Amino acid sequence: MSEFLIGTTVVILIVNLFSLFRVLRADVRVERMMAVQLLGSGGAAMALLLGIAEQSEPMADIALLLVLLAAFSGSAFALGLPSSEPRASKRSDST
Amino acid sequence: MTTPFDAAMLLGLSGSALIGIGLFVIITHPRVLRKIVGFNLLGAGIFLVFGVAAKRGAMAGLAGDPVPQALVITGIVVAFAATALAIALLKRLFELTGSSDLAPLPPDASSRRT
Amino acid sequence: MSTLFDFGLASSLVALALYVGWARDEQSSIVGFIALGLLLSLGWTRLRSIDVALTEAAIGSGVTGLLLLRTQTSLRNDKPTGQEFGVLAKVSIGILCAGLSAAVAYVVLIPPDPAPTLAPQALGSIDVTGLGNPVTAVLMAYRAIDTLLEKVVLILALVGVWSLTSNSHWGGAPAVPAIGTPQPLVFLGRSLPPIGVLIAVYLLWVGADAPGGAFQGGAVLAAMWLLAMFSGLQPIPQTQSVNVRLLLVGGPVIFLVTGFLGVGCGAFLAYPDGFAKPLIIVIEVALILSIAVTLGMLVAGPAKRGPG
Amino acid sequence: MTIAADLVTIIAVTAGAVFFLAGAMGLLRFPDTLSRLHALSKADNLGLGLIVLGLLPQANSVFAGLKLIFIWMLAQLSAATVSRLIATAIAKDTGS
Repeated sequence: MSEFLIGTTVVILIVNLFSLFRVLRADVRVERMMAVQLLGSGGAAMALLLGIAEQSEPMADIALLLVLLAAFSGSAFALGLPSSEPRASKRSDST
Repeated sequence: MTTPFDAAMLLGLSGSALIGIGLFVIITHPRVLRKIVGFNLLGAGIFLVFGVAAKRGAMAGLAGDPVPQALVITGIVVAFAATALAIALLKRLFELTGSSDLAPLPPDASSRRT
Repeated sequence: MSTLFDFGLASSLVALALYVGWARDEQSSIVGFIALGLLLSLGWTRLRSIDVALTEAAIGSGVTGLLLLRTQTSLRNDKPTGQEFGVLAKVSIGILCAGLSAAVAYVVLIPPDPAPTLAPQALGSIDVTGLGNPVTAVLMAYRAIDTLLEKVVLILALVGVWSLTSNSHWGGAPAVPAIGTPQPLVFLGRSLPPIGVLIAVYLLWVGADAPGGAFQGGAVLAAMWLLAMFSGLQPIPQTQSVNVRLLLVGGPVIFLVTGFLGVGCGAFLAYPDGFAKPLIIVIEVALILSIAVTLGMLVAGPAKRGPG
Repeated sequence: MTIAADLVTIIAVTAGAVFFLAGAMGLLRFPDTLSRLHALSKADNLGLGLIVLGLLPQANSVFAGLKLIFIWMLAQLSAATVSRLIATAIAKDTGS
């Protein structure tokens, strides 16, 4: 069983790396933020699979944090996008 | 160390690669922000090598030597604090001079304030 | 099979690091760095250091990523004159760095036998502390002085950041780009923090016996606080606020007070017999709040508005 | 009983991995950013969901099982909102 789970983890890792490099080389800059989303869910899946395969319960906590922080970084990225920039700087000028 | 290629060795090798890449970026990249990112790469590499030492010190039923692990945890936090300070300095420099350049300022630039 | 996984992970770490160093624009480089942090966190689990993996995910990737992305936004109009090194200089620096990497790799490849370890010593007296997680025991008991000084370093860094405030803004609040926040972000700012706080408390709680602890929990707490602040749902506190300052020094002060009480039982930072675990938990609760506030204020930066 | 549980695990985990693969294919194949985003977030979430489903029979305790479900729900929440954030940003970027 654990061999099967680790094998699946390897598959997901390879698939994720392909997508990762596709997204990071994208022409549209916004698309690059998908990289973090990708590794959030893919990383969580890998952590969960490894955790069950190796009977290590705290691995689920890693998956939890990966998902949580992928969401966090996604919103951090959205905050710094050019479209929201002029409004933000207008505000700091007026104060 | 049952197989020649165990996790500790492979990740230790990528840790040492990260050290070299980080240092190269710090020295050569013209942008200060990228230098700060490079500093974080360098740090990550050093921490990984520490992690290898921790993994190899596994003994007495422990999965790893807890002392280097604890050191790395404090190290990550301190590296973050240093990054935050460096970034505050960089932003201040940018506010005062309108550029994040480390090149010496022309004499009139230091009197210009934003 | 797992060797294959380790190999894929290790090589993708190097590839991502190269991307981070050579990406054309800063934003891509930083996104690559955040992704690298997530992969690195998986790498730490392969080294059986779950505590470090949690810290790396929370601080190394999450909070540092936010800090770098914010900076990149505010430096957008920056045009460095870019005094690049010449090819020859770059090649020689490259050789130097490759040599350094090779030297470290040599050390990794040829480990001392038997590997040096302090694990038996760390385990030897863990029963006295009443803790089940050896890493927490090292952080809070055997090497408590390191942890205390690290908290002091964090506060010193914050003092450094705050000292860059311009005179007219001293004591005021750091600026946030809160206007024009997109609707989904407000939703995330509302729904994520309660979950995150729950996770932070859980990490602190299990930290005594399983991977987790004040640093990991504090970083998650800080991330959630920042999310609420940046989506405009929480006001950013003024740097002159007494509450903020009390929280900042609260952790180290309680740590120090327990330390000096320990002098009564033999040594600085010695915990009295039988009270080690409750004392450590009190310190950790104070630490988690103080770490969260310190990290949050470090990311928020110096005051950009006058006090009022 | 354990054989049945293992069978569920193998089927669901394999299906999850297939969905991850499908997401990557969509990412490589689809021409425009929005459909790529769609492919990625849908497939990854279904993939993670199926893997969670497959791992549930292997969980040691009720608490561990609940944590697995919680992780999946959190991933749903974050993927939905972050995809929307990215999509709005793309719409603004291209001016449509």
